Amino acid sequence: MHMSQDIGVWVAALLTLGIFSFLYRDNPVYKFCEHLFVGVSAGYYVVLTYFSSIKPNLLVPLFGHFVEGRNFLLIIPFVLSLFLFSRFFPKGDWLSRWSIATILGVYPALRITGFGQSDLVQQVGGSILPFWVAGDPLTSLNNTLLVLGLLATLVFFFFSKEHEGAVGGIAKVGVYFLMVSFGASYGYTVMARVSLLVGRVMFLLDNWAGLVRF
Amino acid sequence: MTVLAVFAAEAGAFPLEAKDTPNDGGKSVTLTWAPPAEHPAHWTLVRRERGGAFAPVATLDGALARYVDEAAALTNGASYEYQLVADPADPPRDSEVSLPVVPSPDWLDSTKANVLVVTGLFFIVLFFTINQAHRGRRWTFRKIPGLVAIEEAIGRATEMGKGVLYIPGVQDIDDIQTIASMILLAQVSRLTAKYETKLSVPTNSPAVYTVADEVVKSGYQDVGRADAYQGDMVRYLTSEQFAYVAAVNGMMLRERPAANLLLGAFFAESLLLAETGHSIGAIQIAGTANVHQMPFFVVACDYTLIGEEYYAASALLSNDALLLGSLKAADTVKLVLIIVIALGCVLATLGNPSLGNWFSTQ
Amino acid sequence: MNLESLSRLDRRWIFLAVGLLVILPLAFGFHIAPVEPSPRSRGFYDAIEKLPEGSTVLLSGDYDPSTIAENYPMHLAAARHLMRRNMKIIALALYPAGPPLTDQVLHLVGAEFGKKEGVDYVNLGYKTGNELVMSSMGSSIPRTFPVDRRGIPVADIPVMKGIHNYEQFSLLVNVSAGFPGTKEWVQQVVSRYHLPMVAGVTAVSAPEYYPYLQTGQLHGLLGGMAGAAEYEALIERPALAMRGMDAQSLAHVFIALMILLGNLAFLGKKPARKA
Amino acid sequence: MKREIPILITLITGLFCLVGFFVPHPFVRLLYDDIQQWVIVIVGATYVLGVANLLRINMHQVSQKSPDWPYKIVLLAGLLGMMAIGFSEGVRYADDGSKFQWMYNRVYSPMSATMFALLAFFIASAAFRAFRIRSFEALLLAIAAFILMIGRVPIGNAIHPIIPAAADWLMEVPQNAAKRGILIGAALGVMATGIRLILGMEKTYGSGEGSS
Repeated sequence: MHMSQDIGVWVAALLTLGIFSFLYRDNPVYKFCEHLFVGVSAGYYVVLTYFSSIKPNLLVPLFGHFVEGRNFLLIIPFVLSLFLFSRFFPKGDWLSRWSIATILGVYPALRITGFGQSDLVQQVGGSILPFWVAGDPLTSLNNTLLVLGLLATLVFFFFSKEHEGAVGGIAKVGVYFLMVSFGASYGYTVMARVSLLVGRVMFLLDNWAGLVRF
Repeated sequence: MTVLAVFAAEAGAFPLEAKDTPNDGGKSVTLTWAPPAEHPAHWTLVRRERGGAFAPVATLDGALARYVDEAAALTNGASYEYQLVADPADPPRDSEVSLPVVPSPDWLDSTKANVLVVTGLFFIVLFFTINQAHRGRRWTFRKIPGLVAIEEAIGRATEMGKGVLYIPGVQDIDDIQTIASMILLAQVSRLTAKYETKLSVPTNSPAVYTVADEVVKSGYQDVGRADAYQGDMVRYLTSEQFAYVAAVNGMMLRERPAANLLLGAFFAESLLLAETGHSIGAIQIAGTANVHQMPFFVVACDYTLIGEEYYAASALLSNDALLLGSLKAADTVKLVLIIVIALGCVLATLGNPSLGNWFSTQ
Repeated sequence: MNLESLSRLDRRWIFLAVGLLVILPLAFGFHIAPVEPSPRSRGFYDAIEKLPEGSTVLLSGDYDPSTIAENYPMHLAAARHLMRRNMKIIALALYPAGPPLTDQVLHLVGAEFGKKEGVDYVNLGYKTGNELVMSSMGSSIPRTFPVDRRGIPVADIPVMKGIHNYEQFSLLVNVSAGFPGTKEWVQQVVSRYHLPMVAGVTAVSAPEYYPYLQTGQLHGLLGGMAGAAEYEALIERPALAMRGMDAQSLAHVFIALMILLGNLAFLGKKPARKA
Repeated sequence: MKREIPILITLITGLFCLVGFFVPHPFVRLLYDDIQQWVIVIVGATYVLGVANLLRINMHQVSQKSPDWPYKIVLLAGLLGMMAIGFSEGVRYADDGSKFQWMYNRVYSPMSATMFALLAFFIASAAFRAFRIRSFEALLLAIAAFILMIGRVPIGNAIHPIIPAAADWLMEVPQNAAKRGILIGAALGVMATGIRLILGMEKTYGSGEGSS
């Protein structure tokens, strides 16, 4: 057993244990770690954003290669980016709405076409399946269940009709399918959280305590 | 000898098909060919503008059968001819010269036609129903059990002389789930004002705090109980995720509310909040559109507004023409889709998959 | 101990049990059962296996250290599989804290297979904009990413020669922790530009991608650390994920038992209230 | 004017991006591509704005000696320290041996990875204390969860190969059907909200104070 000699590993291990101390209860060590984390990650974002977006996609083409291609048009995002900071001045914050307005136009448009194609049209296409596939009773059964489950779920999320009689019965089946899917999500979530713990324990046992090599 | 070489080239020549690349922005030609069985190591692709001389465009792997020429030098509307020249040149296996091709841009990407039709139809229905709703049209919608349960829970809190805790999720005010939560909060505050029940609303963002406080204040005014409104009903705790959870759990254990309403966008904190609420025996009603968190609410809460039910509940309470019109439009399209899928499946079973194919974009 | 008192158990005892169940198998390394690949992991493996050697692949590592335990092993295994088959890798990350992990994976595996940065692979790094970056790459990758993570202009990077947009890729391999990630790549790229895609995702998000599998929008899916372990088994290169599977198995059994016990304790306390 | 110009900007950028999906012609595409490039940069600027805001709020809290103010100093030190290291290293900040990467590997990364590892403990405790099977629906949920929890890890296969097979079937048929229903409903919701936003019909609920 060789405890690590590397100060960096010790820093990482102590911060890991500091966060785990929350399990006992909320305490000053945890609070210290949490605030340090928020601060460091915010500082990280600024540096990263400058070097990976603002410098190469705005400053260099705009001020270094102004006349190439359509680079001169980058004056528009340059001005809009400056406008964003107008909200630090009491009377100027209406300017920042112009910048926000460009964002508010682009993202909904991307989502309309993205969701429309892959989550609506494509999903409807994928659900149009034959109930009977010759020589393959299992696929036939699965196709039928998949389509019926989907239709029942859609009926559950149909709000224009009271859930009574036949509609109510179908909606109830829809709920059953939903519950199975939530159970699956539950199982997968358990798996995810346990994995993250396994990862941290591996770090502590291997890199820090030197007990095991993974 | 010369005669023989020419003859061999003629015999080995294979057709090269050049076409304007479909559904594109122009300046692009798609070339396809069937490479001869014994192809050379490389092809040199040459191109000439009609009447001009051939010049090399690219060196291609000998096994290729398709190439898209997108060179900046191409001009829309000009006419081009292509040829593949074998490299090494011996034995000669050059392709025929392609028929002339004219690259041009397209106005519509035909592979997206199904998306255009479905999206367009949905928006037409949407504008129609919103317009109807603006003119005062109101449709009947089904009861949402979780919504009925909220009133019962507040009633029970009143009987027990305990409070109601309202947690509006952990997203900022620009999130649509938080906005829906504010609509539900308006209704809840009117009820707690009417029943004279204590209401607590811990928030995790200053902006949500501002809006929530305004919503609660006007809720109390709406039912003529402005006097019962207190400034500390809505509080801003902290923006840090787990610190917020710890603080809210602390409130639950101290104040022991009879009803917990968890309505908004929740992430990993869902199970922590629902667990503590369950342990103090509160009636819990949850609503969120975050599918991952649904299971934790379903098992620990008395009622859960599932996904769209949550939005529908807020639309119904808001009496807002935009929201009601949108709800009706989504319902109408769902009904159409149910019919289309059922019909498509029947057709597919009978051996006609055309409806499914039309919807397919892969 | 009767059931009544069981229901009032301090939860920190449960915390302790979970901790021990994870630490002990890792510390003493006993072995419960071998890893059996599922059809979805096999789909992931096959999609890479059937590409011609030397194809160009887009590798997007959209995760950060918070899900490192699930995503890093699959990222590593995918890089090994791709480099073993001599693929050219164009890598990027749309999570701000992702690029250093991509660097780590590519440098580690690149050294194993003697691949050179810039010639055999490149890390384009991060770009703000989430799914907008994906959409913008469809028009022009060099315009969206004028330089790589080290600030080298892409025009000077050999592996980027001839890369204009998604046309030049044979496959998109996505390692994803959530937003932006697999769902957005499917929406903005797979459906629109018809680029074949496989994804390795956190277990939390895995169930919501099943509809994309059935439609062929995804060709394979690794779900969480278990998915990563299955993939490690397929490429016959056991690593972190396979070694975590015993602890994972025990914790799952424990949590299942907790659900059962909790309900027994509850039954003992009072009659069930109707939902 | 103050009101109309932002609505007009949203309308124009939104329509270009919407139409650009269906129309490849350069008449639309040139500006469509430009707008996307611009917004990538503007989004970057909003990140910087967010951090500037964080800085302002925390400095204010420190100067006011509000509760927990010593922790806010920790936060500020982390933020400013990280920025100082990154900008002083310049473009080499991303190199493997840089101080900036040391901070990432030894400070940022371990804490980020541990935050959510806490949930493994909480999920076990919630399983015991707040997973109530009190209806048929909850029973279905529990059964599916059990099959998945056991069937997705090697121990399931060791007990009997039918368990992982059942888990696969469950994922591919019933769970898939329900998830697709949710997916289609959510798509309609996103599309309706999206078009209302682009056309300026959406009430911006408290948007003034929303992002400040």
